[in-house]
Amino acid sequence: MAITALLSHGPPSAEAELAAFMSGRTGDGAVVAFVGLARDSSRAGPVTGLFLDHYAGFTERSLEVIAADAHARFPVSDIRVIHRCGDVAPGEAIVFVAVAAPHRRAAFEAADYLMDRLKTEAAFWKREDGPDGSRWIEPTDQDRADRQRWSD
Amino acid sequence: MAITALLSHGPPSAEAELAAFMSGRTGDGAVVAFVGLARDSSRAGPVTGLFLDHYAGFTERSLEVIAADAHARFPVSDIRVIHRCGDVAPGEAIVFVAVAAPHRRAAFEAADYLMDRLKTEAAFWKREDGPDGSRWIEPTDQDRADRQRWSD
Amino acid sequence: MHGSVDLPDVEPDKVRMHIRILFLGEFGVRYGREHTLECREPLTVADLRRRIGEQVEGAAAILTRPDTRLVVDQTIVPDSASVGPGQEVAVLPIYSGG
Amino acid sequence: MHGSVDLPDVEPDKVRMHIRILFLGEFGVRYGREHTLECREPLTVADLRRRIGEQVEGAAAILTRPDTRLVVDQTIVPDSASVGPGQEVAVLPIYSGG
Repeated sequence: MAITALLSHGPPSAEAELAAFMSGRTGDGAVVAFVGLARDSSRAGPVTGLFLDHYAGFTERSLEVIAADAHARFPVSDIRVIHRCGDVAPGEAIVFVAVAAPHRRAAFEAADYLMDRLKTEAAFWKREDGPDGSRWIEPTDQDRADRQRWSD
Repeated sequence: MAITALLSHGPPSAEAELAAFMSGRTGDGAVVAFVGLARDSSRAGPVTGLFLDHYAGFTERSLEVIAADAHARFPVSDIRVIHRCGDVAPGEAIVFVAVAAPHRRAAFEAADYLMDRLKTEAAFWKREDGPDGSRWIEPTDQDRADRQRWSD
Repeated sequence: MHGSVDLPDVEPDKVRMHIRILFLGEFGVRYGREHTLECREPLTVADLRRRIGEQVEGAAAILTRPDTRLVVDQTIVPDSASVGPGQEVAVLPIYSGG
Repeated sequence: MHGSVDLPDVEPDKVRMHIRILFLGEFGVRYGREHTLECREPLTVADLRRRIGEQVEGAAAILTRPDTRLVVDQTIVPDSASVGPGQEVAVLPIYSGG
Protein backbone atom coordinates (compact mmCIF):
# COMPACT_ATOMS: atom_id res chain seq x y z
CA MET A 1 0.00 0.00 0.00
CA ALA A 2 1.48 3.32 -1.04
CA ILE A 3 0.01 6.77 -1.21
CA THR A 4 2.20 9.37 -2.81
CA ALA A 5 1.33 12.96 -3.60
CA LEU A 6 4.05 15.12 -5.07
CA LEU A 7 4.52 18.61 -6.35
CA SER A 8 6.45 18.76 -9.60
CA HIS A 9 8.20 21.78 -11.07
CA GLY A 10 8.25 20.28 -14.56
CA PRO A 11 5.74 18.31 -16.60
CA PRO A 12 5.02 14.88 -15.10
CA SER A 13 5.79 12.09 -17.55
CA ALA A 14 2.43 10.35 -17.65
CA GLU A 15 3.75 7.34 -19.54
CA ALA A 16 6.73 6.76 -17.26
CA GLU A 17 4.52 7.23 -14.22
CA LEU A 18 1.94 4.77 -15.53
CA ALA A 19 4.59 2.19 -16.36
CA ALA A 20 6.13 2.45 -12.88
CA PHE A 21 2.72 2.35 -11.27
CA MET A 22 1.72 -0.84 -13.09
CA SER A 23 5.04 -2.63 -12.73
CA GLY A 24 4.87 -5.89 -10.80
CA ARG A 25 1.23 -5.41 -9.95
CA THR A 26 -0.36 -8.87 -9.74
CA GLY A 27 -3.02 -8.45 -7.04
CA ASP A 28 -4.94 -5.58 -8.61
CA GLY A 29 -7.24 -5.93 -11.58
CA ALA A 30 -7.64 -2.25 -12.31
CA VAL A 31 -5.47 0.80 -12.84
CA VAL A 32 -7.13 4.11 -13.65
CA ALA A 33 -4.95 7.01 -14.72
CA PHE A 34 -6.06 10.57 -15.25
CA VAL A 35 -3.97 13.19 -16.99
CA GLY A 36 -5.06 16.80 -16.89
CA LEU A 37 -3.72 18.76 -19.83
CA ALA A 38 -3.40 22.48 -20.38
CA ARG A 39 -5.93 23.45 -23.03
CA ASP A 40 -5.26 25.97 -25.74
CA SER A 41 -8.55 27.73 -25.09
CA SER A 42 -11.01 28.39 -22.31
CA ARG A 43 -14.43 29.98 -22.11
CA ALA A 44 -12.60 33.32 -22.09
CA GLY A 45 -10.80 32.68 -25.39
CA PRO A 46 -7.42 31.42 -26.60
CA VAL A 47 -4.89 30.41 -23.96
CA THR A 48 -1.19 30.73 -24.70
CA GLY A 49 0.01 29.46 -21.33
CA LEU A 50 -0.75 28.90 -17.69
CA PHE A 51 1.04 29.83 -14.52
CA LEU A 52 0.27 27.86 -11.37
CA ASP A 53 1.31 29.69 -8.25
CA HIS A 54 1.79 27.62 -5.11
CA TYR A 55 2.77 28.04 -1.46
CA ALA A 56 5.79 25.82 -0.84
CA GLY A 57 5.05 23.19 1.79
CA PHE A 58 1.42 24.15 2.23
CA THR A 59 0.54 23.13 -1.31
CA GLU A 60 2.27 19.76 -0.95
CA ARG A 61 0.30 19.07 2.20
CA SER A 62 -2.98 19.92 0.47
CA LEU A 63 -2.16 17.24 -2.11
CA GLU A 64 -1.23 14.73 0.58
CA VAL A 65 -4.48 15.29 2.48
CA ILE A 66 -6.59 14.77 -0.64
CA ALA A 67 -4.73 11.55 -1.54
CA ALA A 68 -5.06 10.22 2.02
CA ASP A 69 -8.78 11.03 2.07
CA ALA A 70 -9.28 9.12 -1.17
CA HIS A 71 -7.44 6.13 0.23
CA ALA A 72 -9.56 6.18 3.38
CA ARG A 73 -12.77 6.42 1.40
CA PHE A 74 -12.38 3.77 -1.31
CA PRO A 75 -11.11 0.17 -1.31
CA VAL A 76 -8.03 0.90 -3.36
CA SER A 77 -4.45 -0.31 -3.07
CA ASP A 78 -2.24 2.52 -4.25
CA ILE A 79 -2.63 6.16 -5.17
CA ARG A 80 -0.18 8.41 -6.92
CA VAL A 81 -0.76 12.12 -7.46
CA ILE A 82 1.69 14.41 -9.21
CA HIS A 83 0.69 18.02 -9.59
CA ARG A 84 2.66 20.58 -11.40
CA CYS A 85 3.38 24.16 -10.48
CA GLY A 86 4.89 27.05 -12.42
CA ASP A 87 4.63 27.75 -16.13
CA VAL A 88 2.70 25.31 -18.31
CA ALA A 89 2.36 25.37 -22.09
CA PRO A 90 -0.82 24.22 -23.88
CA GLY A 91 -0.83 20.45 -24.37
CA GLU A 92 1.44 19.84 -21.39
CA ALA A 93 0.33 17.77 -18.43
CA ILE A 94 -0.72 19.64 -15.29
CA VAL A 95 -1.73 16.73 -13.13
CA PHE A 96 -1.27 12.97 -13.17
CA VAL A 97 -3.40 10.76 -10.96
CA ALA A 98 -3.23 6.97 -10.82
CA VAL A 99 -5.24 4.58 -8.69
CA ALA A 100 -4.88 0.82 -8.45
CA ALA A 101 -7.51 -1.44 -6.95
CA PRO A 102 -8.55 -5.07 -7.00
CA HIS A 103 -11.77 -4.06 -8.77
CA ARG A 104 -12.38 -1.34 -11.29
CA ARG A 105 -15.36 0.43 -9.74
CA ALA A 106 -13.33 1.60 -6.74
CA ALA A 107 -10.45 2.68 -8.98
CA PHE A 108 -12.73 4.79 -11.17
CA GLU A 109 -14.51 6.34 -8.23
CA ALA A 110 -11.31 7.17 -6.37
CA ALA A 111 -9.76 8.81 -9.45
CA ASP A 112 -12.92 10.80 -10.07
CA TYR A 113 -13.01 11.86 -6.42
CA LEU A 114 -9.34 12.81 -6.42
CA MET A 115 -9.80 15.08 -9.41
CA ASP A 116 -12.92 16.74 -7.98
CA ARG A 117 -11.05 17.45 -4.76
CA LEU A 118 -7.90 18.59 -6.56
CA LYS A 119 -9.85 21.01 -8.74
CA THR A 120 -11.31 22.77 -5.72
CA GLU A 121 -9.00 22.10 -2.77
CA ALA A 122 -5.47 21.77 -4.05
CA ALA A 123 -3.66 24.96 -3.00
CA PHE A 124 -2.88 26.42 -6.39
CA TRP A 125 -3.64 29.77 -7.93
CA LYS A 126 -3.88 29.64 -11.68
CA ARG A 127 -3.30 32.42 -14.15
CA GLU A 128 -4.34 31.99 -17.76
CA ASP A 129 -2.38 33.98 -20.29
CA GLY A 130 -3.90 34.87 -23.64
CA PRO A 131 -3.48 37.36 -26.45
CA ASP A 132 -5.71 39.83 -24.59
CA GLY A 133 -3.81 39.58 -21.31
CA SER A 134 -3.88 37.44 -18.22
CA ARG A 135 -6.68 36.45 -15.87
CA TRP A 136 -6.67 34.62 -12.55
CA ILE A 137 -9.02 31.67 -12.39
CA GLU A 138 -11.42 30.42 -9.75
CA PRO A 139 -13.10 27.02 -9.74
CA THR A 140 -16.11 26.93 -12.03
CA ASP A 141 -19.64 26.29 -10.85
CA GLN A 142 -19.25 22.87 -12.45
CA ASP A 143 -16.12 22.20 -10.39
CA ARG A 144 -18.00 23.12 -7.23
CA ALA A 145 -20.98 20.97 -8.18
CA ASP A 146 -18.64 18.04 -8.92
CA ARG A 147 -17.05 18.45 -5.52
CA GLN A 148 -20.47 18.51 -3.85
CA ARG A 149 -21.23 15.01 -5.15
CA TRP A 150 -18.86 13.59 -2.53
CA SER A 151 -20.14 15.50 0.48
CA ASP A 152 -21.24 13.27 3.31
CA MET B 1 -11.88 12.73 -33.87
CA ALA B 2 -10.71 9.14 -33.85
CA ILE B 3 -12.27 6.00 -32.48
CA THR B 4 -10.08 2.95 -32.59
CA ALA B 5 -10.82 -0.48 -31.18
CA LEU B 6 -8.27 -3.19 -31.76
CA LEU B 7 -7.70 -6.81 -30.89
CA SER B 8 -4.18 -7.53 -29.76
CA HIS B 9 -2.47 -10.91 -29.64
CA GLY B 10 0.16 -9.70 -27.21
CA PRO B 11 0.09 -7.45 -24.16
CA PRO B 12 -0.82 -3.85 -25.00
CA SER B 13 1.88 -1.42 -23.91
CA ALA B 14 -0.17 0.88 -21.72
CA GLU B 15 2.60 3.46 -21.39
CA ALA B 16 3.32 3.64 -25.12
CA GLU B 17 -0.38 3.80 -25.87
CA LEU B 18 -0.91 6.58 -23.36
CA ALA B 19 2.03 8.57 -24.71
CA ALA B 20 0.76 8.28 -28.28
CA PHE B 21 -2.79 9.12 -27.20
CA MET B 22 -1.68 12.30 -25.40
CA SER B 23 0.77 13.47 -28.02
CA GLY B 24 -0.05 16.84 -29.56
CA ARG B 25 -3.34 17.08 -27.70
CA THR B 26 -4.00 20.78 -27.05
CA GLY B 27 -7.78 21.05 -27.23
CA ASP B 28 -8.64 18.47 -24.57
CA GLY B 29 -8.22 19.03 -20.86
CA ALA B 30 -8.71 15.43 -19.80
CA VAL B 31 -7.35 12.02 -20.65
CA VAL B 32 -8.59 9.02 -18.70
CA ALA B 33 -6.83 5.70 -19.17
CA PHE B 34 -7.91 2.38 -17.79
CA VAL B 35 -5.71 -0.70 -17.72
CA GLY B 36 -7.22 -4.04 -16.81
CA LEU B 37 -4.63 -6.41 -15.40
CA ALA B 38 -4.71 -10.16 -14.94
CA ARG B 39 -4.92 -10.84 -11.22
CA ASP B 40 -3.07 -13.64 -9.49
CA SER B 41 -6.19 -14.72 -7.65
CA SER B 42 -9.95 -14.74 -8.00
CA ARG B 43 -12.81 -15.65 -5.72
CA ALA B 44 -12.13 -19.26 -6.77
CA GLY B 45 -8.51 -19.19 -5.59
CA PRO B 46 -5.05 -18.64 -7.06
CA VAL B 47 -4.81 -17.92 -10.77
CA THR B 48 -1.70 -18.96 -12.68
CA GLY B 49 -2.87 -17.68 -16.06
CA LEU B 50 -5.78 -16.74 -18.27
CA PHE B 51 -6.78 -17.76 -21.75
CA LEU B 52 -9.08 -15.45 -23.69
CA ASP B 53 -10.76 -17.22 -26.57
CA HIS B 54 -12.15 -15.05 -29.34
CA TYR B 55 -13.97 -15.36 -32.66
CA ALA B 56 -11.81 -13.69 -35.29
CA GLY B 57 -13.61 -10.80 -36.95
CA PHE B 58 -16.70 -11.03 -34.77
CA THR B 59 -14.76 -10.14 -31.63
CA GLU B 60 -13.15 -7.12 -33.29
CA ARG B 61 -16.56 -5.87 -34.34
CA SER B 62 -17.91 -6.23 -30.83
CA LEU B 63 -15.11 -3.94 -29.64
CA GLU B 64 -15.79 -1.44 -32.42
CA VAL B 65 -19.51 -1.27 -31.62
CA ILE B 66 -18.84 -0.61 -27.94
CA ALA B 67 -16.32 2.14 -28.74
CA ALA B 68 -18.69 3.76 -31.25
CA ASP B 69 -21.55 3.64 -28.74
CA ALA B 70 -19.40 5.38 -26.14
CA HIS B 71 -18.48 8.08 -28.61
CA ALA B 72 -22.12 8.62 -29.52
CA ARG B 73 -23.15 8.83 -25.88
CA PHE B 74 -20.57 11.17 -24.33
CA PRO B 75 -19.01 14.49 -25.44
CA VAL B 76 -15.54 13.05 -25.93
CA SER B 77 -12.94 13.62 -28.64
CA ASP B 78 -11.09 10.36 -29.04
CA ILE B 79 -11.40 6.79 -27.85
CA ARG B 80 -8.86 4.01 -28.04
CA VAL B 81 -9.60 0.44 -26.98
CA ILE B 82 -7.06 -2.36 -27.17
CA HIS B 83 -8.20 -5.76 -25.96
CA ARG B 84 -6.01 -8.75 -25.77
CA CYS B 85 -6.77 -12.35 -26.69
CA GLY B 86 -4.89 -15.58 -26.08
CA ASP B 87 -2.74 -16.48 -23.11
CA VAL B 88 -2.21 -13.89 -20.38
CA ALA B 89 0.07 -14.17 -17.34
CA PRO B 90 -0.82 -12.59 -13.97
CA GLY B 91 0.19 -8.93 -13.86
CA GLU B 92 -0.08 -8.51 -17.63
CA ALA B 93 -2.48 -6.08 -19.21
CA ILE B 94 -5.67 -7.49 -20.69
CA VAL B 95 -7.34 -4.31 -21.83
CA PHE B 96 -6.30 -0.70 -22.35
CA VAL B 97 -8.91 2.01 -22.73
CA ALA B 98 -8.19 5.70 -23.21
CA VAL B 99 -10.64 8.56 -23.60
CA ALA B 100 -9.85 12.21 -24.29
CA ALA B 101 -12.35 14.99 -23.79
CA PRO B 102 -12.41 18.75 -23.33
CA HIS B 103 -13.73 18.22 -19.79
CA ARG B 104 -12.96 15.48 -17.32
CA ARG B 105 -16.49 14.39 -16.35
CA ALA B 106 -17.23 13.09 -19.86
CA ALA B 107 -13.85 11.36 -20.05
CA PHE B 108 -14.41 9.55 -16.74
CA GLU B 109 -17.94 8.54 -17.63
CA ALA B 110 -17.04 7.29 -21.08
CA ALA B 111 -14.15 5.18 -19.74
CA ASP B 112 -16.37 3.76 -17.01
CA TYR B 113 -19.08 2.99 -19.57
CA LEU B 114 -16.59 1.40 -21.97
CA MET B 115 -15.33 -0.96 -19.28
CA ASP B 116 -18.83 -1.92 -18.15
CA ARG B 117 -19.78 -2.73 -21.73
CA LEU B 118 -16.51 -4.55 -22.43
CA LYS B 119 -16.88 -6.72 -19.33
CA THR B 120 -20.27 -7.98 -20.47
CA GLU B 121 -20.48 -7.52 -24.24
CA ALA B 122 -17.01 -7.92 -25.69
CA ALA B 123 -17.00 -11.29 -27.45
CA PHE B 124 -14.43 -13.11 -25.34
CA TRP B 125 -14.56 -16.36 -23.48
CA LYS B 126 -12.19 -16.47 -20.55
CA ARG B 127 -10.63 -19.49 -18.93
CA GLU B 128 -8.87 -19.12 -15.60
CA ASP B 129 -6.12 -21.61 -14.90
CA GLY B 130 -5.13 -22.43 -11.35
CA PRO B 131 -3.36 -25.16 -9.40
CA ASP B 132 -6.64 -27.06 -9.12
CA GLY B 133 -7.46 -26.92 -12.81
CA SER B 134 -9.21 -24.58 -15.20
CA ARG B 135 -12.61 -22.94 -15.13
CA TRP B 136 -14.50 -20.92 -17.70
CA ILE B 137 -15.78 -17.60 -16.46
CA GLU B 138 -19.04 -15.73 -16.88
CA PRO B 139 -19.64 -12.09 -15.98
CA THR B 140 -20.26 -11.62 -12.28
CA ASP B 141 -23.48 -10.26 -10.83
CA GLN B 142 -21.50 -7.08 -10.15
CA ASP B 143 -20.51 -6.87 -13.83
CA ARG B 144 -24.18 -7.21 -14.83
CA ALA B 145 -25.27 -4.62 -12.28
CA ASP B 146 -22.57 -2.22 -13.50
CA ARG B 147 -23.78 -2.67 -17.07
CA GLN B 148 -27.36 -1.99 -16.01
CA ARG B 149 -26.40 1.48 -14.79
CA TRP B 150 -26.18 2.64 -18.39
CA SER B 151 -29.49 1.23 -19.61
CA ASP B 152 -31.73 3.82 -21.12
CA MET C 1 -17.03 -39.14 -52.96
CA HIS C 2 -19.83 -37.00 -54.39
CA GLY C 3 -23.09 -37.18 -52.47
CA SER C 4 -24.32 -40.52 -51.25
CA VAL C 5 -26.41 -43.22 -52.90
CA ASP C 6 -29.62 -42.46 -51.07
CA LEU C 7 -29.79 -38.87 -52.30
CA PRO C 8 -31.94 -38.27 -55.34
CA ASP C 9 -29.69 -37.44 -58.30
CA VAL C 10 -32.33 -35.15 -59.84
CA GLU C 11 -31.25 -32.31 -57.53
CA PRO C 12 -27.45 -32.49 -57.55
CA ASP C 13 -26.98 -28.93 -56.24
CA LYS C 14 -28.48 -29.86 -52.94
CA VAL C 15 -26.06 -32.69 -52.39
CA ARG C 16 -23.12 -30.45 -51.58
CA MET C 17 -24.77 -28.13 -49.05
CA HIS C 18 -22.37 -27.74 -46.20
CA ILE C 19 -22.66 -25.43 -43.24
CA ARG C 20 -19.56 -24.81 -41.19
CA ILE C 21 -20.19 -24.97 -37.45
CA LEU C 22 -17.83 -23.40 -34.89
CA PHE C 23 -18.02 -23.87 -31.16
CA LEU C 24 -16.38 -21.07 -29.17
CA GLY C 25 -14.92 -20.95 -25.68
CA GLU C 26 -15.79 -23.78 -23.35
CA PHE C 27 -18.09 -25.28 -26.02
CA GLY C 28 -15.10 -25.71 -28.33
CA VAL C 29 -13.22 -27.63 -25.69
CA ARG C 30 -16.21 -29.83 -24.86
CA TYR C 31 -17.58 -30.55 -28.32
CA GLY C 32 -14.72 -29.86 -30.72
CA ARG C 33 -13.97 -26.50 -32.26
CA GLU C 34 -15.22 -27.11 -35.79
CA HIS C 35 -17.85 -29.30 -37.43
CA THR C 36 -19.48 -29.56 -40.82
CA LEU C 37 -23.20 -30.03 -41.13
CA GLU C 38 -24.64 -31.40 -44.33
CA CYS C 39 -28.16 -30.54 -45.29
CA ARG C 40 -30.34 -30.69 -48.40
CA GLU C 41 -32.13 -27.38 -48.05
CA PRO C 42 -31.89 -24.10 -46.22
CA LEU C 43 -32.58 -24.33 -42.53
CA THR C 44 -33.66 -21.78 -39.97
CA VAL C 45 -31.43 -21.04 -37.00
CA ALA C 46 -34.02 -22.83 -34.85
CA ASP C 47 -33.69 -25.90 -37.10
CA LEU C 48 -29.93 -25.67 -36.75
CA ARG C 49 -30.10 -25.71 -32.98
CA ARG C 50 -31.86 -29.05 -33.23
CA ARG C 51 -29.75 -30.48 -36.07
CA ILE C 52 -26.43 -29.56 -34.44
CA GLY C 53 -27.67 -30.99 -31.17
CA GLU C 54 -28.44 -34.26 -32.97
CA GLN C 55 -25.14 -34.44 -34.76
CA VAL C 56 -22.72 -33.28 -32.03
CA GLU C 57 -22.65 -35.65 -29.12
CA GLY C 58 -23.62 -33.98 -25.86
CA ALA C 59 -24.30 -30.56 -27.37
CA ALA C 60 -28.11 -30.74 -27.41
CA ALA C 61 -28.42 -29.37 -23.88
CA ILE C 62 -26.42 -26.21 -24.53
CA LEU C 63 -28.12 -25.58 -27.88
CA THR C 64 -31.55 -25.28 -26.29
CA ARG C 65 -30.34 -22.73 -23.74
CA PRO C 66 -31.56 -19.21 -24.56
CA ASP C 67 -28.19 -17.72 -23.56
CA THR C 68 -26.38 -19.84 -26.16
CA ARG C 69 -26.22 -17.60 -29.20
CA LEU C 70 -25.90 -18.72 -32.79
CA VAL C 71 -24.44 -16.19 -35.19
CA VAL C 72 -24.52 -16.64 -38.94
CA ASP C 73 -21.58 -15.37 -40.98
CA GLN C 74 -20.61 -13.34 -37.91
CA THR C 75 -23.98 -11.63 -37.68
CA ILE C 76 -26.38 -11.96 -34.78
CA VAL C 77 -29.68 -13.13 -36.27
CA PRO C 78 -33.04 -14.25 -34.86
CA ASP C 79 -33.84 -17.95 -34.59
CA SER C 80 -36.21 -17.54 -37.54
CA ALA C 81 -33.38 -16.53 -39.90
CA SER C 82 -32.47 -18.83 -42.75
CA VAL C 83 -29.05 -20.41 -43.18
CA GLY C 84 -27.85 -21.73 -46.49
CA PRO C 85 -24.92 -23.62 -47.97
CA GLY C 86 -21.45 -22.19 -47.49
CA GLN C 87 -22.42 -20.16 -44.49
CA GLU C 88 -20.70 -20.29 -41.16
CA VAL C 89 -22.59 -20.68 -37.92
CA ALA C 90 -20.87 -20.04 -34.61
CA VAL C 91 -22.25 -21.33 -31.35
CA LEU C 92 -21.33 -18.84 -28.63
CA PRO C 93 -21.37 -19.37 -24.89
CA ILE C 94 -22.27 -16.34 -22.84
CA TYR C 95 -19.44 -13.81 -23.12
CA SER C 96 -17.12 -13.73 -20.18
CA GLY C 97 -15.90 -10.20 -20.71
CA GLY C 98 -12.25 -9.38 -20.79
CA MET D 1 18.18 50.96 13.31
CA HIS D 2 16.88 49.20 16.43
CA GLY D 3 13.29 49.97 17.28
CA SER D 4 12.12 53.53 16.97
CA VAL D 5 12.17 56.49 19.33
CA ASP D 6 8.51 56.39 20.27
CA LEU D 7 8.68 52.82 21.61
CA PRO D 8 9.06 52.48 25.38
CA ASP D 9 12.51 51.15 26.16
CA VAL D 10 11.29 49.30 29.28
CA GLU D 11 10.03 46.41 27.15
CA PRO D 12 12.83 45.90 24.63
CA ASP D 13 11.72 42.35 23.65
CA LYS D 14 8.57 43.69 22.14
CA VAL D 15 10.42 46.04 19.85
CA ARG D 16 11.62 43.34 17.53
CA MET D 17 8.32 41.54 16.94
CA HIS D 18 8.05 40.85 13.26
CA ILE D 19 5.45 38.82 11.45
CA ARG D 20 6.19 37.76 7.89
CA ILE D 21 3.26 38.29 5.55
CA LEU D 22 2.95 36.50 2.20
CA PHE D 23 0.39 37.23 -0.48
CA LEU D 24 -0.26 34.33 -2.83
CA GLY D 25 -1.60 34.16 -6.38
CA GLU D 26 -3.27 37.27 -7.72
CA PHE D 27 -2.86 38.97 -4.33
CA GLY D 28 0.93 38.69 -4.67
CA VAL D 29 0.84 40.42 -8.02
CA ARG D 30 -1.46 43.18 -6.79
CA TYR D 31 0.01 43.93 -3.37
CA GLY D 32 3.54 42.52 -3.49
CA ARG D 33 4.51 38.99 -2.57
CA GLU D 34 6.09 39.60 0.81
CA HIS D 35 5.71 42.13 3.65
CA THR D 36 6.84 42.44 7.23
CA LEU D 37 4.47 43.55 9.90
CA GLU D 38 5.82 44.99 13.12
CA CYS D 39 3.79 44.72 16.25
CA ARG D 40 4.33 45.07 19.99
CA GLU D 41 2.24 42.19 21.19
CA PRO D 42 0.60 39.03 19.92
CA LEU D 43 -2.35 39.60 17.65
CA THR D 44 -5.30 37.47 16.66
CA VAL D 45 -5.84 36.55 13.03
CA ALA D 46 -8.81 38.91 13.06
CA ASP D 47 -6.51 41.71 14.28
CA LEU D 48 -4.08 40.83 11.50
CA ARG D 49 -6.73 41.14 8.83
CA ARG D 50 -7.24 44.72 9.95
CA ARG D 51 -3.56 45.55 10.51
CA ILE D 52 -2.42 44.15 7.17
CA GLY D 53 -5.26 46.02 5.48
CA GLU D 54 -4.03 49.24 7.07
CA GLN D 55 -0.40 48.67 6.15
CA VAL D 56 -0.72 47.29 2.62
CA GLU D 57 -2.20 49.79 0.26
CA GLY D 58 -5.39 48.55 -1.37
CA ALA D 59 -5.48 45.23 0.46
CA ALA D 60 -8.15 46.10 3.01
CA ALA D 61 -11.00 45.02 0.72
CA ILE D 62 -9.69 41.53 0.10
CA LEU D 63 -8.77 40.99 3.76
CA THR D 64 -12.35 41.41 4.90
CA ARG D 65 -13.65 38.88 2.39
CA PRO D 66 -14.61 35.58 4.06
CA ASP D 67 -13.15 33.58 1.17
CA THR D 68 -9.70 35.14 1.72
CA ARG D 69 -7.96 32.70 4.03
CA LEU D 70 -5.12 33.50 6.39
CA VAL D 71 -2.90 30.59 7.36
CA VAL D 72 -0.36 30.81 10.16
CA ASP D 73 2.89 28.89 9.77
CA GLN D 74 1.17 26.92 7.02
CA THR D 75 -1.71 25.88 9.22
CA ILE D 76 -5.33 26.86 8.68
CA VAL D 77 -6.49 28.49 11.90
CA PRO D 78 -9.64 30.30 13.03
CA ASP D 79 -9.73 34.10 13.09
CA SER D 80 -9.51 33.93 16.90
CA ALA D 81 -6.09 32.26 16.82
CA SER D 82 -3.11 34.17 18.14
CA VAL D 83 -0.08 35.09 16.05
CA GLY D 84 3.25 35.93 17.62
CA PRO D 85 6.69 37.13 16.58
CA GLY D 86 8.61 35.13 14.00
CA GLN D 87 5.53 33.52 12.60
CA GLU D 88 4.54 33.54 8.96
CA VAL D 89 1.07 34.48 7.82
CA ALA D 90 -0.03 33.76 4.27
CA VAL D 91 -2.98 35.50 2.69
CA LEU D 92 -4.60 33.07 0.24
CA PRO D 93 -7.03 33.86 -2.53
CA ILE D 94 -9.62 31.19 -3.23
CA TYR D 95 -7.85 28.16 -4.73
CA SER D 96 -8.18 27.87 -8.46
CA GLY D 97 -7.58 24.15 -8.62
CA GLY D 98 -5.05 22.63 -10.95
